[in-house]
Amino acid sequence: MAELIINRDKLTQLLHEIAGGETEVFAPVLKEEATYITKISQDTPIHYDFFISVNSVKEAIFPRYEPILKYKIDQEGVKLEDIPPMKPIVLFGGHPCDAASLMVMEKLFGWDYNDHFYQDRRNKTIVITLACNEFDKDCFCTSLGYSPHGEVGSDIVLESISKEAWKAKAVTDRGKEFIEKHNTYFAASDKPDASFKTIGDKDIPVGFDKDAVKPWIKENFESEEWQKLTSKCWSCAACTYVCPTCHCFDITDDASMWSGLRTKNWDACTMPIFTLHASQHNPREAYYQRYRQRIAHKYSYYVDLFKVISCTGCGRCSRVCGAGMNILEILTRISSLAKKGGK
Amino acid sequence: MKEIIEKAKELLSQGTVDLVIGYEQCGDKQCRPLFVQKPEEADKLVFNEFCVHNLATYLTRPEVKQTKRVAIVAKGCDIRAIVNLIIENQSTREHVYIIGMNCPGVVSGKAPNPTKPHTKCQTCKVRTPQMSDVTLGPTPPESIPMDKTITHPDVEELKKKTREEKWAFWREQLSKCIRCYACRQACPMCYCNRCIVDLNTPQWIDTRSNLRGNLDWNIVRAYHLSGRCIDCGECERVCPANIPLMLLNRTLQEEVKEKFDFESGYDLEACPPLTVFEKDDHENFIR
Amino acid sequence: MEEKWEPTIIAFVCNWCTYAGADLAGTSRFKYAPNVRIIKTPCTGRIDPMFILSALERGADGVIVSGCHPNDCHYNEGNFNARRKYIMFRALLTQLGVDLDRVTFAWCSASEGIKFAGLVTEVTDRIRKMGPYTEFKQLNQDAR
Amino acid sequence: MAKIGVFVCWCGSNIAETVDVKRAAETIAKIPGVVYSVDYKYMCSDPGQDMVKNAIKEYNLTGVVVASCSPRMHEKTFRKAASEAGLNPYMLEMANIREHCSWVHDNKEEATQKAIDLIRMMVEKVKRNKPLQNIKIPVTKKALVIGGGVTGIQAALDIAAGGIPVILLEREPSIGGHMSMLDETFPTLDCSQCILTPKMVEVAQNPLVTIMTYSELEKLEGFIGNFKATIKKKARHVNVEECTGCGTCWTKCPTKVTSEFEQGLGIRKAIYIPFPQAIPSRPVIDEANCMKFTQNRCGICAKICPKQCISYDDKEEFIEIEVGSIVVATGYDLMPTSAFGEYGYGKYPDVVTSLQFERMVCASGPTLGDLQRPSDKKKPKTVVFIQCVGSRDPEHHKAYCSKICCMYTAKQTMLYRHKVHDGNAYVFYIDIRSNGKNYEEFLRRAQEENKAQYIRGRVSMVYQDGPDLVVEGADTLTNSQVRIRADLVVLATAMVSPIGVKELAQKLGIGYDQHGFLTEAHPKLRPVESATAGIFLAGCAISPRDIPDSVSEASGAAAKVLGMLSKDELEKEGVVAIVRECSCTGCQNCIRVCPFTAIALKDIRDKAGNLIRQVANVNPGLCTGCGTCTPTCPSRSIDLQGFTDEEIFAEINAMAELH
Amino acid sequence: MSENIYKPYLMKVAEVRDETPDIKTLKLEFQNPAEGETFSFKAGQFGLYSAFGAGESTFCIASAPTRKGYIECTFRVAGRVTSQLRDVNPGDTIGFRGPYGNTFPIEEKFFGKSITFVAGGIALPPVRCVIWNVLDLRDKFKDINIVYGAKTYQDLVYKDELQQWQDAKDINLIKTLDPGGDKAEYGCNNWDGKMGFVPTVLKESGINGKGGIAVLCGPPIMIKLSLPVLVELGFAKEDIYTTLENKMKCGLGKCGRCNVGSFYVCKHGPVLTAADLATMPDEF
Repeated sequence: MAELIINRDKLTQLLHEIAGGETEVFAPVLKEEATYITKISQDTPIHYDFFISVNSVKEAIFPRYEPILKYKIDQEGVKLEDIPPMKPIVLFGGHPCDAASLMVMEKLFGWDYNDHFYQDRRNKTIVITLACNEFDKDCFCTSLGYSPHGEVGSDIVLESISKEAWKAKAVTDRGKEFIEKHNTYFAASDKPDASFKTIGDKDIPVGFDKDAVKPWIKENFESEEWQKLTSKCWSCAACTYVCPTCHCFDITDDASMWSGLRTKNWDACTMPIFTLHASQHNPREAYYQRYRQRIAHKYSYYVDLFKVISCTGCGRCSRVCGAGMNILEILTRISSLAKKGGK
Repeated sequence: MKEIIEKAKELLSQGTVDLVIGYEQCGDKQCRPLFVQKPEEADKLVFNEFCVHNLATYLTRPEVKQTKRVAIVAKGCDIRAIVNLIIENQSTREHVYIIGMNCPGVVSGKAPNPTKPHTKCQTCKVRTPQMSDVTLGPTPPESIPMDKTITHPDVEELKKKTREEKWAFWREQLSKCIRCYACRQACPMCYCNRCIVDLNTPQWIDTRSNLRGNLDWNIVRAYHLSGRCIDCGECERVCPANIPLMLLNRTLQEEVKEKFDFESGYDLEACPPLTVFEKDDHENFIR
Repeated sequence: MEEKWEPTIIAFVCNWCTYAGADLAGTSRFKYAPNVRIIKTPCTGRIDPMFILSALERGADGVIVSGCHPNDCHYNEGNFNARRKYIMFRALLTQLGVDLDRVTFAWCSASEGIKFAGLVTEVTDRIRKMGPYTEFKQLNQDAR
Repeated sequence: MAKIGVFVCWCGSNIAETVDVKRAAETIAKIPGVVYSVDYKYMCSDPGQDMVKNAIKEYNLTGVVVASCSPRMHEKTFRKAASEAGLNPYMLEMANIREHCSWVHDNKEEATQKAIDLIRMMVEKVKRNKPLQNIKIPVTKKALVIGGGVTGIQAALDIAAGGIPVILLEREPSIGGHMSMLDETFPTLDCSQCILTPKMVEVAQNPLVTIMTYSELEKLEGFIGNFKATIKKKARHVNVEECTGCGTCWTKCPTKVTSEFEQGLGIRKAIYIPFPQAIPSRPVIDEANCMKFTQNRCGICAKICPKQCISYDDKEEFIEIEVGSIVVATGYDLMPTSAFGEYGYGKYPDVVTSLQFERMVCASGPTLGDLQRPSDKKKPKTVVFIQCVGSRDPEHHKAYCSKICCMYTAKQTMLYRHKVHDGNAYVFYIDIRSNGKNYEEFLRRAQEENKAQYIRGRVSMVYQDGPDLVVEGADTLTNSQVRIRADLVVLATAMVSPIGVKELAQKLGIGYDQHGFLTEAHPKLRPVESATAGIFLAGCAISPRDIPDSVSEASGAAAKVLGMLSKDELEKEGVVAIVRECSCTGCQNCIRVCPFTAIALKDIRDKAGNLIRQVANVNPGLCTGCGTCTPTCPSRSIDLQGFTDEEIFAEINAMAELH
Repeated sequence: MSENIYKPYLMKVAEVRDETPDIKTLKLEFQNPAEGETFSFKAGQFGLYSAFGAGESTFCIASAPTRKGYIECTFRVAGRVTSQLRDVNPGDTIGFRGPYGNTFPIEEKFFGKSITFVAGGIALPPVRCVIWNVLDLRDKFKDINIVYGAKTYQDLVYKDELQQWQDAKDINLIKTLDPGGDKAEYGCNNWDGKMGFVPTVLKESGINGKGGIAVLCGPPIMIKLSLPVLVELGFAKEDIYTTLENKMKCGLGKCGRCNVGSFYVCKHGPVLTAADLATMPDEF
């Protein structure tokens, strides 16, 4: 297939047109000086001049809360009601680190039991990724073997050729179909802007040895280093909620006398109540235990289970942390300890 | 800067305290909390206009409470939080060694590029900290303009809106809330070990981040802080959704000031205003 | 259900004054609008601002909060403490743009059966004119 | 699900006429958890109550809702019935569909719908109700009366008359209080000593009354029925048991001191009894003035005491007593007259207070009843009495009326005229308040028979002119300036709360107003009770009163004490607050708002005894179940049983239309 | 449309039994008998029980897989869901999702061996499921020992069954109460068991663990103290089985709550051996 080009105006038109139909469209939107990837309608302005969205793309496929069961109660008993099927989604505006996260997360939601809420939606999603033109000190995708131009998880990757236009690359058949279906929006070629600067893999330094992290965690679970590394953490869930791969959730009922709705809501291992038993026993009572769980789950446990690190190096958690916790710094420290054989 | 390091070393080596909570630099325009337990770790301590965090929030942690005594680097405004914690029986004056910092004001805006001067600094009455055990840093210049009233332009602007406009504004703002509770965890006054939002008997507050839950949560948070908020602005700073939380807090502070003539965090003998009353409290809204 | 819409009004009242006042309205046969549903608490001090919020969220179109006049509290101070809470809560709701015309506070003593009856009728008429509180009802919709 | 029974009452036609009770019962029967729902003509009748009892047994009901009249009418009735059938009485609630529904609405459809809603709300509440137990508190059958004036004496006598032992606590060396200082009393002009002394003797001789003079309350712990009081017995330096009150010591004592009892007009010794009829008639040594203590010399009293009762080494003692109930009768003081510069008090010796005047005319006073003015012992020919000195003066002094000044001033004009038949008595007043039995008549006698001249107006100043005092004031009735040359000026100064009462109130955990007067549990309906259960109030401790009011309140308080202590244990409703300790932060919000000081901090310690944290702790004996604490708690760690968050939430949710 | 893994079976409450003042046992039957016929589970598995309107709560299936047509669960009233479940009556509907988790390898590992059950307090239900499973196939096993203790007499669950096991000739039941647990105020008269904590009683039991299987369930402190005793008695760490009760929300290895180390207790557990436990972080 020939190289196809699409510019901002056309892309905006395309996304707006799709949003007017039965498909849900997620795209970057500017809200108070920050960019969020949210569901848009036909007339929502789409924001292109951003480095990275505050939230991750997971919100599109694994929403903050979603109904998983409806029921009616009367004296005869309980009647269960079905949840309507998921709508197709076009997910635009993530970077390669976002797209890669989908591949990480679907392993868990498909593990043994198929969580169709996630999986169906995932299968109905066209992922249109923006290759990176910028990075900052918190970015570390290269440390995990990903690339700012990576294709993992994307159906279509858009690479900037100028400030206004991208080269579209279909990564999957579904991506190809999508482009073909909407081919009127794509041009065969356009003038690339030679002065437009983008970044390459080498620009983002590899900060640590990803393979050294897991063994160190395994062997040094009780290390005092954990408390040092995580003493600042104040146990909110900002990091986990902006993380593209954090996937823990809670299930709650909300009911009136006659009917109820059971929903799946985001939850976070960093929050004190996450593991609190009804008996008041809390296996992860201390702040450092909870943050340790987050790191260990991503870099050790998940790897054991699914052979992939549950992190794509997007750096969002570091950017959002009010207490100044920096995951790259912590992993670098762990990796250097591992190299030195330190505890 | 040097004097903080020296003070921390002195306190730790003489055994006056077993923990110093201060700031370290973590970027050009960014600082973050630092826990120092050994004199030799104190060299990283700094103090400058990027030291925005209210470190008093760490005082209510079990591991900090368990220390023999803790030293804390505190701006005048942070000390207001310590005062409230003492009033509310969460700490004692004896347990906290306050390294008070003369403060010419801190920045606001999101890291890593905070630019604006913090609004709270424009109305600050405690640039020279009260009640500290030691006060460090150059005396703040008198020339900094200081507005004695505690009205804020953004609050005034919101007040001018019609009811429907306000509702639309907050609907939009609160729909962004993802319920990460960063506001709660960063707040020095939110020290409950079991927040009301984590209770389910009954479930007053929907834990889902839908509009109802978000509205409930933010109402309760602001309401529980009424008369207790010390205007540090941490909740707003740490909010990943950029919700202007201080708008609510400031409104309530102004109300407390106007109706009960009270400002929280200045007087160790004061009671939180919602735990006391005057028989002639304003009541023209009651029929 | 297709007939004319009628507002639902929930009243939180204290046991000693307003509840007794409502009893007196009954024994005196003062007629008032049938839209109110009374929830009894021992004292206005027990009436949590959360009750008001919950009631509105769960479908009430109007809320009445009522208890003993100042200095008349059976427990001396409950209404004074409550009044402070309401002052703050109202300030908060005002700023949020919640419709405070739907939340009515009134002191009503055990001897003021007539005041209670008038209050309920007046509030009901007012809320009926305002229509259902859709702003709050919409909060419950689970649109993504 | 719970098993709830619902009983809808017709109340004859009272309810059934406006509410379709059949439809209500049938609709309610469809609610999950309702296993039995009926309507009946008169639920409160015996057959109606039997229906409830039988259904509880037959259906094993876990909760009952009776939809009928106001709970004020029959909640007790039905709860008793439930209890008899083996159901915890707190598992029964009433839905008020008569007073709140059928009697106030006309439209049957609307009323029926409302009744159904009301019942449904109660059903939902009852589902969440928890069985509660009434709280039983054992009582110590002993009372403490604080204050040994006429009020305290009367209270002690009345309590003892009911067979309950009493401790009568007085901080002065003798009981008797202010009344013992008075000459004659209005409106009967009977001699104060003559009527008080027999009472003092009676109380001293009563085997059930223990009098502790020269003693103060140091500390109070515990709660209703179970107080533990620590009493500080100040060092008297006289062995009270051995002493016979022979008087040798105070006769021989060389140190003369201004007498407090004589209001500074007379003298006493450093070892003294305050007045001849003092009870106990045992002296005390005034350490501040005795040379043995100030200069370590003299020691005469110890040498001459025939029974060797004097011990200079006495130390104050602390005694713990357990009592079930307390009466506070701490009385009053006069406002310190230093406050009234414009009247020349302190500057001019012939400006005196009303209480000094009492001593000046009293037969047992320093002049043995011969009226002399202090400066030159001259018999005063003209006396000006000024009323409302410090009272009714919100700008400068006290806003309140001291209540008795009008009457005693009238009395004092009479006493004066009885001593000086041709004397002139002028009274400056603002208003005259004479609203007691025979008071107005008494006042007229003062004006008409005793020629007291009443001038309506305030005195602007008093100054000395030669030997005389000049009183300048305004007569607001004639709108003219008045100037009177007087030999003596008597100030009717305001009654105030005595020094130390605020501190005492804090020890007792009872309320006081801005003037230091103690606060009643309810100003109209519970006038002799404090807000703290088991502590009662009487007399001028509450606000200015005259003797008859004080004495009747003393008897009222005594009746309350007797009523309380007549039982072996007190029983109160189980509707009290309860703390969930695991989430309580000990922030003290609930403690601050509790009107009854029923909440205190409790230490949580680990096994080694180290303090881990503090939490709130409710004393169910003191808690009245108002629930003010619950909404004040940010983490909802304190809840009011019987009206829990969950129960009220269920009521709200019963109206919900969520999905 | 794909199947909703969060959708529960609707169960009719067939029977409610009070075990102790705050522990109940529910016997549940499938509302749709067809579902009941296809349903099967193995010893050790658990499920999520819905109190509609309140939420879901996790307990093991306490009945034996050898007894078809119903399941039983035993739970202690602690939170919102269990409070609502406490109040159910026969005939009411509740929800059940399951069976989840792994199982005791009865056929694979237990057959032909002596089995020793050790349980404390509320932890008997998961063991009970295995006990009945084993007893129903009694001839496949050698000796059967049951050591069960509770704080007080009142806290003993399944009192009737304890009596049955005691009366059975081919079972060695050792029951014990913590010191002071036999007072009359706990409804106890003439206690015929032992007095003392489970680890102590176990130590004195004289059970020979060589080649045998141990099933151990109880509060964390009891497990901690009993493990070395079992090893001392001769049990191999690989032959000591226990079940973990971590907080769970989904039971399906999704919600992340029960994750400890590389284990999702809902998937890799709840049945784990002492050898497994030794490799896990101490966070359960």
